[in-house]
Amino acid sequence: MPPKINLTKCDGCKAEEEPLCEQVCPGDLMTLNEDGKAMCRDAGDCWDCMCCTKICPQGAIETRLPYQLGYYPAKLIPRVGTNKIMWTCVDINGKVERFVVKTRND
Amino acid sequence: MCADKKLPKTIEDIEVVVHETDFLIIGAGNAGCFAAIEAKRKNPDLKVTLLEKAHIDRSGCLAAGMDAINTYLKKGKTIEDFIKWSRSQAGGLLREDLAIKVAENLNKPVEEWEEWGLPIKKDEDTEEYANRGKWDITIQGESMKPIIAEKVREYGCEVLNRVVATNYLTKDGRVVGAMGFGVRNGKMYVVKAKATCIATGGAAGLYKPYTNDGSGSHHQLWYCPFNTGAGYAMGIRAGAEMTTFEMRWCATRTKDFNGPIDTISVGYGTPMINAKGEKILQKRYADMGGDAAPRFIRANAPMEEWMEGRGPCFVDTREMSDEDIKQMKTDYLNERPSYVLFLAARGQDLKKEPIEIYGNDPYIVGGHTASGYWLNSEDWSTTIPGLFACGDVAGGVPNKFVGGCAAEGLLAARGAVEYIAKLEDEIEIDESQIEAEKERVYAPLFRMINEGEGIKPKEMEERMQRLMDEYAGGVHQFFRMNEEQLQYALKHIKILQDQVKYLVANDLHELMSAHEVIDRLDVAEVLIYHLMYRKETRWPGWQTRTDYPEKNDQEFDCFVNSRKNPETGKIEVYTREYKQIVPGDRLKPN
Amino acid sequence: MSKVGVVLCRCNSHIDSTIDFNTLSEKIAKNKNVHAVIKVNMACSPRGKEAIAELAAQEEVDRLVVAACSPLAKGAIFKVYAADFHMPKQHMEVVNLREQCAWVHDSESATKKAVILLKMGVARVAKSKDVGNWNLNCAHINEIKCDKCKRCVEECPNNAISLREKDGYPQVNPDLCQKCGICVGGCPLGVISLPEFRLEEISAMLKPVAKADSPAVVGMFCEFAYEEADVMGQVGEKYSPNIYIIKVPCTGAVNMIMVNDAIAEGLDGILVAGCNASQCQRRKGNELATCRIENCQQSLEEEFLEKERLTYISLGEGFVAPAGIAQERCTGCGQCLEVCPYGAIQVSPDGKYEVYSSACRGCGNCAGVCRPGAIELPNWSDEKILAALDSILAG
Amino acid sequence: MQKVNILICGHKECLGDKMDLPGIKKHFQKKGHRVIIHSNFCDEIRDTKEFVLPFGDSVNPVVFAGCSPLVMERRIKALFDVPVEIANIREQCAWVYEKSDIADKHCIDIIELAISNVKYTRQFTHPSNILSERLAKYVSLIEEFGPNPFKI
Repeated sequence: MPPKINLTKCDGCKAEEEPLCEQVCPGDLMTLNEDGKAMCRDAGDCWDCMCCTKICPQGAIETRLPYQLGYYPAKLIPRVGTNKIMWTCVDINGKVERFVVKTRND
Repeated sequence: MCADKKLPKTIEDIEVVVHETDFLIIGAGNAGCFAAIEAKRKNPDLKVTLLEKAHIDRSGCLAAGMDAINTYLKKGKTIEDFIKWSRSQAGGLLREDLAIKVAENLNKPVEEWEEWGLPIKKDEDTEEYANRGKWDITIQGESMKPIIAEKVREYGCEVLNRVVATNYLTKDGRVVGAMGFGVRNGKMYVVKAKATCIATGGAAGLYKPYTNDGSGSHHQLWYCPFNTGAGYAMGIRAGAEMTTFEMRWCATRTKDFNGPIDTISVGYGTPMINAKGEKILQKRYADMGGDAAPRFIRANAPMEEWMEGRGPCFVDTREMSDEDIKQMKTDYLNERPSYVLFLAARGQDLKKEPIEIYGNDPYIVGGHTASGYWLNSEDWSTTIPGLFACGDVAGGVPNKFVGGCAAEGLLAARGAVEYIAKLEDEIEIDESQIEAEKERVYAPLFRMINEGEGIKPKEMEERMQRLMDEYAGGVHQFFRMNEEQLQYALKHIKILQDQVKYLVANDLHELMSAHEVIDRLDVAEVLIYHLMYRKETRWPGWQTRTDYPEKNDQEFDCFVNSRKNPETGKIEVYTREYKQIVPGDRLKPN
Repeated sequence: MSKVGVVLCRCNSHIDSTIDFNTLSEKIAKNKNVHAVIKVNMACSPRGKEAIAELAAQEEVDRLVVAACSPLAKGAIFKVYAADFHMPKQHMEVVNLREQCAWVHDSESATKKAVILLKMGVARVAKSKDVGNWNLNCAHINEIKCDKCKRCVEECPNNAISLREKDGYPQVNPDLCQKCGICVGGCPLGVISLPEFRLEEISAMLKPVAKADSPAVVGMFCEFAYEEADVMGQVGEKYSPNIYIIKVPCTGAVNMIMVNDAIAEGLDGILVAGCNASQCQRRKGNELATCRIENCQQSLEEEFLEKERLTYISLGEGFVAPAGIAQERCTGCGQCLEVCPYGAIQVSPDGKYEVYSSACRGCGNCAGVCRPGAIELPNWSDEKILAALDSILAG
Repeated sequence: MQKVNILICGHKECLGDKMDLPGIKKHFQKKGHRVIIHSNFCDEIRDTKEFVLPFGDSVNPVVFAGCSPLVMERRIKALFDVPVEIANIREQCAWVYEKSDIADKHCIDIIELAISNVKYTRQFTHPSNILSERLAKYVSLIEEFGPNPFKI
């Protein structure tokens, strides 16, 4: 269930209090667990807006849909630049699609 | 989990932070941000404070981004054209006086946004914004919220992130600020302000989303699920006049994973078809304008097909070119990226399989329909002095969407700045209401500490959502309702409101959830009163009364308004007449 | 729109004998930011300076690009020019057409590459900001965009960044800041800049590279690695013209946002070159860089991209003659170990102090503090310096 | 005392006519050094190293009097099989003095200094710089991968 955190990649933003995902989550769902890694309070309350996935500097967060809605193992991975965002989308049959989208004017 | 450490254990533990400001804006979404910026522009000396439940960078409807501005006056389009179109889309009911002013300000915020860095698709030859349907322009709005958040900070506005507003501060029937609590630090916030503007979102989560069934995903909505109607609820509790709640926003959305469909149907002119492959709008609603039929028709059509046994329904993507499909997915990535993930998770090839569509759970959203505060078109003030409203909570102007809500931000700010200029007296507030609010707000925390058990916010939310869904015309009932069902719903809403005292919260996040459900209950109650009052069916789908299936212009060609009398606690419902300014048939776009 | 004046230096035909200046000036003149292009011989000479001054005097011209030798050679002098012309130093960019182009490629590919290198330079100055108004000459944090995540506070090797009491924003202590850019590289939102190193500039430089023949590879070289790239030109070692090298203060200053920009622009490879593990003068700059890169490589693989498209190489294969310790004179006081900025002094199992030669950069700090004078730099012996003094006094 | 081969690059464009190079040449020849004045060293340095053989005798060290070490130090040192010192008579002499007599005097001092230094200077060892191989390897690897799939 979304969001899924890669605990080896996540460094809790080296922050004693709020990692970036916790700061941006519009639903106040992200927080740090006992070992200072990001965790989602209640996956059922996630909107799948992907804000945390996009802002994570470690690329440690994956947005995974509830299985009841979408099959395994589809992936949508953002990569954020200064004024562009790249998306890599892999469907359940392994078909890879790539997108580059402008996010800000130069 | 630093939050727990900050958890107050007793009423004395609670630290009260008092802010004094000139202009308080509750909700730092699109409308709130533009209100803040406009206020600073009108008077740079004003202290402007924004109260935001989440973080201004990613909050409200635009948190995930946006792929289009649905209301932009392009070359050759007049304000009159816009009013006529919007009026007909809303089944002939809107505040023309307000709508005209909104239309006058529609383009400015969009153009400013572009100047500040928002990429907008341009037509190569004309250098105009590239069209997408009559009133839409395509944007690449993934970062539009961060962009405007930066501007708000640049203009020197004070932003209080992670503070949940719970009630207005009042003084002799006038709003003089607001109270709330910090989700991160557990402190109580009291913000005294010369003028206050409510700019929060609409009310999602009153009804059960069908995607909730057996998936446990509560927030599988297309509208921001964290918009819980707090702005409405605070107004209701303070005795503000509300309008047209019965005009619910039930939209056609992609099935199983709520995504917008205008992106496809308007963006790429793909037809809506039923299981038999018939083009629904042309075949059954030609008399209502076919593809240009009013929104509620378009919203309800697929559900009608299901009822008639012609479901499932689709938007037919099979004729789209590969480029268009790629472009469409890009649009989704800008507004609701996870929908692209969903398509991948279904392994769906849009050239072979069309996208399935279905109705979604009803929302109360002033940005789309006319539900919200009853406003004075002079200055966007509500019926309570000192309180202004803009965006989703402001009533009377349907089809505002992003551009319109931003425009309202400008209008409300101008009204407020003038109001502040006229004030001379210093605000004196009596501490008793702060004490009372403190007890009300933190009760669920202390109940957990003292009693150790009670009702979890989610339990109450789920009960309310199923109740509303089954008895107040939710998606499982194909949006239909009758007097008896509504009475049943009202009875149980009142029971739930009485049960609120049993709510418990383990941490500050749960405390927020508790107040979200409390606010939703107050909105739901008023909604039911409105639905009961309009004994007709004016907008099939949005408001379908099986016991009054016809439209009744003699009695109901007017606004239905309500006010919760703060003294008696009774909800008074009455009508306000329709004032037509732009001539012509209100049901015809031209 | 900024108006850039471009100066092409012949360097006594060292450059223009390989690179076709006519094609070059023709191509670059088309650039919308370029106002004028002049050719001079020896831009570093008094006459060269006059010519450049004339160009800078044209009131449209507000930025300069000098295409000449390596910025490590005469770069400093050109920056002084900028000051003389009352131009913020950020508005003057030096493009390395000699050591890293004319001296290492054949005429045709050198000319091609020169065009791209020059476009990169122009793109950079066009984006450059006059930060003279920053009253401090140190890292600068844009508070409008800062999210207070505190990563910079954690990562700064000089503890130069702390949180401000009143509003919790990180603030840089100019007395401690070494302008290594490690905070620039670490900031998840890319809101930290150095006076002469800004994300926006680097991202702008990547666009022209994307237009180059593939494979188009951008190199982000720390100052020492950059010098080694120059050495290849000086000793006449040719190498592939497909690599376009950008000088960064330290590999720790390479922000993964830059890498993402490079990938978004369509570049085929990003090569980050820095020092050996112990050798980073900036302290843990290269360690942080390698961590960030390893992590980014993982993500690349998850995205079905070859992780080697982003690669870190560490250099420092001792192209300077290392210091040596005369064991018979060494008292083992350990002062050298203290002062060596590159961690090149090691204590052998049997307690001997030795120089780890490939880490030594011959700076001479150790020789300076060595009381018994046991440490010698091959080319800077005490005798040599004393003899030099004698000859000066004699003269 | 040790003889030194002094190689003076007298390129007009660099030094102008300020200094009396023949005079300077005589000055050092008197001291028993071997002095050659070259018209434009830059032109030839790009050719093979054979051309420097007449200047060096692979026994005595070489002093190159010309432009700043910043310009070509490593290139020049790589040419000779004997220790080399650079005497910067361009940037630090020709370009800074107006009067010829002062320039001449200072020029001689600079060369004297280089002569004193070169006695202690070690033979330049070709740096073990393997960067070029690694770059070649990397570029060919990327070539194998093919273009970046995000390229539009």
